[in-house]
Amino acid sequence: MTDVTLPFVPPLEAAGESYLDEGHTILSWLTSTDHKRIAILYALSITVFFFIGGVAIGLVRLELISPTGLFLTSDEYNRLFTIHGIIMVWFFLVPSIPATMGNFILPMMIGAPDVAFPRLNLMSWYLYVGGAAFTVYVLFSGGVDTGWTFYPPFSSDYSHSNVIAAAAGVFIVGFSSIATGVNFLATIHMLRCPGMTWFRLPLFAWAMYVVSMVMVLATPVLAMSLLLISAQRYFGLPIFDPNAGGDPLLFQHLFWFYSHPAVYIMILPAMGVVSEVFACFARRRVFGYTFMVYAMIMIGVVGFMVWGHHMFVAGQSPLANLVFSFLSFIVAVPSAIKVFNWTGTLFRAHIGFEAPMIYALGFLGLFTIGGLTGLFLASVPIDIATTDSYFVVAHFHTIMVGGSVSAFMAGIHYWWPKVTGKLYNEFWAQFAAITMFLGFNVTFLPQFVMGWLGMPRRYHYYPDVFQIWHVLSSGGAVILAVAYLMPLVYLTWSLLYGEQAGDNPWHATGLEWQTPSPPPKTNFLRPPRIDTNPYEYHDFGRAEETGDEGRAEPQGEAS
Amino acid sequence: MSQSDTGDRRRDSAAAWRLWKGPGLTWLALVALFAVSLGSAYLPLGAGNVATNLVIAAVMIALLVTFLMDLKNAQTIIRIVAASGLLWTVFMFALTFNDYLSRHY
Amino acid sequence: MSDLAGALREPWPDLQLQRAGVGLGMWIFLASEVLFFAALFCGYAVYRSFNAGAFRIAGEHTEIVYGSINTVLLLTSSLTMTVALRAATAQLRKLTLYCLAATAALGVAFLVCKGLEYHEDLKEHLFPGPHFPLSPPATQIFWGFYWIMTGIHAVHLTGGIAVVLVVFTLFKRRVIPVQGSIMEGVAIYWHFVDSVWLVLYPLLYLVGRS
Amino acid sequence: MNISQFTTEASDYAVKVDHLFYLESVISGLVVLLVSGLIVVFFALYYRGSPTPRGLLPERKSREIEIGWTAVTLFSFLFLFWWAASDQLTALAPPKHALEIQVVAKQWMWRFQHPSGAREIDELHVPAHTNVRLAMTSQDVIHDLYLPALRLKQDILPDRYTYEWFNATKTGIFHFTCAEFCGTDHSIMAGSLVIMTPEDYARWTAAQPEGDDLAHQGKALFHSLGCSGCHTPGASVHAPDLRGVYGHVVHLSDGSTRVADEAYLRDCMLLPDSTRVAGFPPIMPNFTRAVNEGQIVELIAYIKSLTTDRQTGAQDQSPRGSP
Repeated sequence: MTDVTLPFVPPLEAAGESYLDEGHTILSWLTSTDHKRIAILYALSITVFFFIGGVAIGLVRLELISPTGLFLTSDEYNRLFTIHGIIMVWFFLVPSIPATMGNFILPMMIGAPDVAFPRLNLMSWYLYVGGAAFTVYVLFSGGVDTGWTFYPPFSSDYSHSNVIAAAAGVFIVGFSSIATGVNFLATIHMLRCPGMTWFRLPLFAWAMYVVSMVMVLATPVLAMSLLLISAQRYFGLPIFDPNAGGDPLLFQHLFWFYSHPAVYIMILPAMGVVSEVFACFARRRVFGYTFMVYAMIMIGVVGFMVWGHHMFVAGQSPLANLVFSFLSFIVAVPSAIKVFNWTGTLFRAHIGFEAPMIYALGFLGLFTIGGLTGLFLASVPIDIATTDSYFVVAHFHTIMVGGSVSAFMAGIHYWWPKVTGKLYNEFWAQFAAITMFLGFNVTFLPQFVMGWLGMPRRYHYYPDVFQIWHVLSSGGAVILAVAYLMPLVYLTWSLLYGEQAGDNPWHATGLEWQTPSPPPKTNFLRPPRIDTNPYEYHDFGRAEETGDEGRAEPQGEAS
Repeated sequence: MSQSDTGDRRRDSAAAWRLWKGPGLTWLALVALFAVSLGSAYLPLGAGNVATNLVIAAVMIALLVTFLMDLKNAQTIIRIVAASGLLWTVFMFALTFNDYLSRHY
Repeated sequence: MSDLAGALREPWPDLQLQRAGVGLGMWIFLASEVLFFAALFCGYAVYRSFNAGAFRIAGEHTEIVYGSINTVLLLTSSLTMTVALRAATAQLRKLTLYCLAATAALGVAFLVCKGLEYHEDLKEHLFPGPHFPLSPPATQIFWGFYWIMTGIHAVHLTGGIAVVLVVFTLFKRRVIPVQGSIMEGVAIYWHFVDSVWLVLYPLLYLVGRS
Repeated sequence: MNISQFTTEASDYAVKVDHLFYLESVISGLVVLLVSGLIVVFFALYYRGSPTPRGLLPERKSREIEIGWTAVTLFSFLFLFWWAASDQLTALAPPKHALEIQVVAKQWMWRFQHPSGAREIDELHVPAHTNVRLAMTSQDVIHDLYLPALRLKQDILPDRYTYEWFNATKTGIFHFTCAEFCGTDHSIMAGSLVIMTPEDYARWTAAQPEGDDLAHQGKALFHSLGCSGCHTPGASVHAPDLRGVYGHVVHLSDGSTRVADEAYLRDCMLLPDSTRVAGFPPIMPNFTRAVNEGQIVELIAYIKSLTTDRQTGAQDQSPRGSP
């Protein structure tokens, strides 16, 4: 086969144009196969859904101020928390970091001009929009009341709501994740620039690699379980119908085969982002880089074998409980290692307190709490006492909201200058970061307490002894809501009036910083190559201190 | 145009047989195995029927994947991908049956 | 030469790498598909191990003639697909086109057979519901799996026929050269759909025949 | 309502669960302190521009640290697993002699049937210092009987029995509620668990409205539904003798064997084809539409009584059948 080198690196005179200037019409955005533009499309759409999901839960928290409810019927309440779960899990958290920062940064980080299959990438966004359309339809056609877990026989035979449309939305958006996963795996395998060996990949790229693997192998099982539910509901095929000898627990097995790894789909990218941010603002190589890589791979693989800890009280066998409990303790080890390693990264560092770092520290604290409470739930007796209570609610929100959303914000702030070429207001960013951390704790620490005391989840009316905790939690939710709205304001302001950022405002290593901000369509002006390890900050940092920045050797030599 | 077509045809007939030979043999083997599988289903083997049929299916898929999908010449990474699909299926079966087979209701 | 360059897409630096990349991407997608069907097989296995008798009763009622004909059709289509791919690599344009056409035709024949079979099944009311003719109730689970498994397989096969036809047209109109990378992905996918059928066949048609 | 209705440790098992909870809380607290302490110290020492000297850590040393904390974490997690698992395993062994209460859950209420025949709705009276076993089933969707004071929770599935057992040590009125989302009124599908001294329980049972016990009600059903037409020793129809079936192994027509427990007897009524005893013709009708969950419970109680009565009497015949 003849080698034909595509001139994907344009002549220098044409290269000054950033990806933002490649066309200003809406159509030029909607048909663009540029990974950076698709990332922006994703970012806008998930933001919309984040706020829809947020409004839903805002109403729920308002309702929960009174033990007998304020303004909702029980059916409305059930629909609100269900739509909150569906939207936040599948339309915000799962695509959050991979589809936005992964899409934008990953190809640049490994020195590629684009992802492996740009048209597939665009298609994945359209699939997301298709799934989203179904969900919006569900929202306006009376909602769905099964909880985001769709357990039969309630979902298949008893619910009087729009289960099939909701399942179809999730089914379709699942294929968008699979497309993204296939794309990233092929990109990382085939398109690393010269010199970018596997163990020179930044940890964010590793996180994207592992998370893509999880998406590709787990999501189809969710698709199938939802298909079976819909087939039972629509055609009456009695797959999970106990009257015909079917077993509702089989659905739970299949559902959690996806939905437990899905938790890792949400948290692994966060780990990647935080590793980048810690290294940059501590100006130090991430402590134990190789251990961090193996820890992520292990989380990705063993994460598939622990799903049964969601079913300790569901009626599965005691032996299965024991096995899943053991594996759940094992999967906690690599997560603990990562927490220690991030802390270790601060040792002998040059720590700064910029906004991305505050968000990352918030992640570290909340992830630690979330991970430790995970140990409680891996212990069968405690799980029996606390499962389906607010303890579980608080636990997974601490990981998925406290952890993932903090890391998402850290990443947004860290790469904002790269994506937009503008600087944001540092004071407001720091203020929002601290508010978010405090608001989160005020919201969810009371939920841990009331969960342990015995407050079950998905309860519209509740015993009045828990009211104090619910009121505290709702108060925290107000703080949290303000903290989530603040970035919307100051980031928009930055977009309009922000200072020019320059190519590398953080003096970060990593290929994505060795190109103009905002980057040109082809990402690099000259073909990048790598001959150092990632995060060579120590020397870089020292050089900067002596005011001799020009001497420093950042990773890569593209300009 | 017509000249190149005749050239095409001559080359076709020469090379065609070589192309057909390998896949053709695999196809024969597959059809033979299919016949064995179908025939064995009518023998009263008890639980052996399922086992035989599934083993034959596994062999057929192995043949198909190795020779027709050309896994024998594929890069290591592609073999790893193919194997991981199977491995994850094993995870699913092993842990699901770990529950079902140890239940005593 | 320019023909080849036309087959190259961004962001790939050269055709060889692009071809390897498309192959890898397709294999990764198939790993995903394997898990999609694995969920179905896992459910089938669980129910069959607890309702062996009912599955035997239910399995006797599938149309083994149609099922067997379809197996041979699909095996043959895999043969023509492989030859098409090899012919494409060897730049034998005619043979490639013939084989692609044969593959699509065999696929369509499969779907026609499937349609006739569905017709027979429905005539016997073998669709789970209140008037289902078989008992015990777990036979309905078998037939539930029958409809879902064959239905999803048929959808996959329809997709396969569509892409084969697209490739056929592209080659025919010389929009892309026959040795372009797209062929590899299509072939792998086709064989995968065939492999799935090879599992479905014993699970649905060979049950309860002895 | 008082919070002690939830938090009281009303059994020895609950005390054990709490101990494990406190242990893990202390360990977690220490880890949080360690991590946040280190972060604070590092911030103080290594804030950008601070004069503290910073050398590079030798590769070998950092690998030792890494292996060290991996090992420590692994072993402490294994220790926790061992502790939790041993608690779980001791709680598993079901008691030999227990007061068995039948629980039927439906959208959105609880029905309890005591062996004495007493029934109650959304209220459960149990004696303290007695092994109590709840045999639970659902009429519609999945529910979950959550007994906070006993730290117990178990999903209740349609067409299947799940069990929960306890030996309460404290008397009083406690809360119980549904913990698995089951639809509109999920949140008010609750009631009170009344734990009484065994003497009070006996008095309470005696004071319940006059009614036959479960087995007697079952016997009446057994005749009114026509079961007795076939399943009596002298019947002309060839059907298994039910005396002595309960708890014994039966050989089925498909070659498998099953223990004739509640689940099996229930399947016999609802899925007669798959539970037919070897050597009998397939003439047992399907009772799915003829009986409800409560009646099934009564019939099973009657069939069980046939075994217990017989064991006290003649034991000459080996068990050989199913309904």
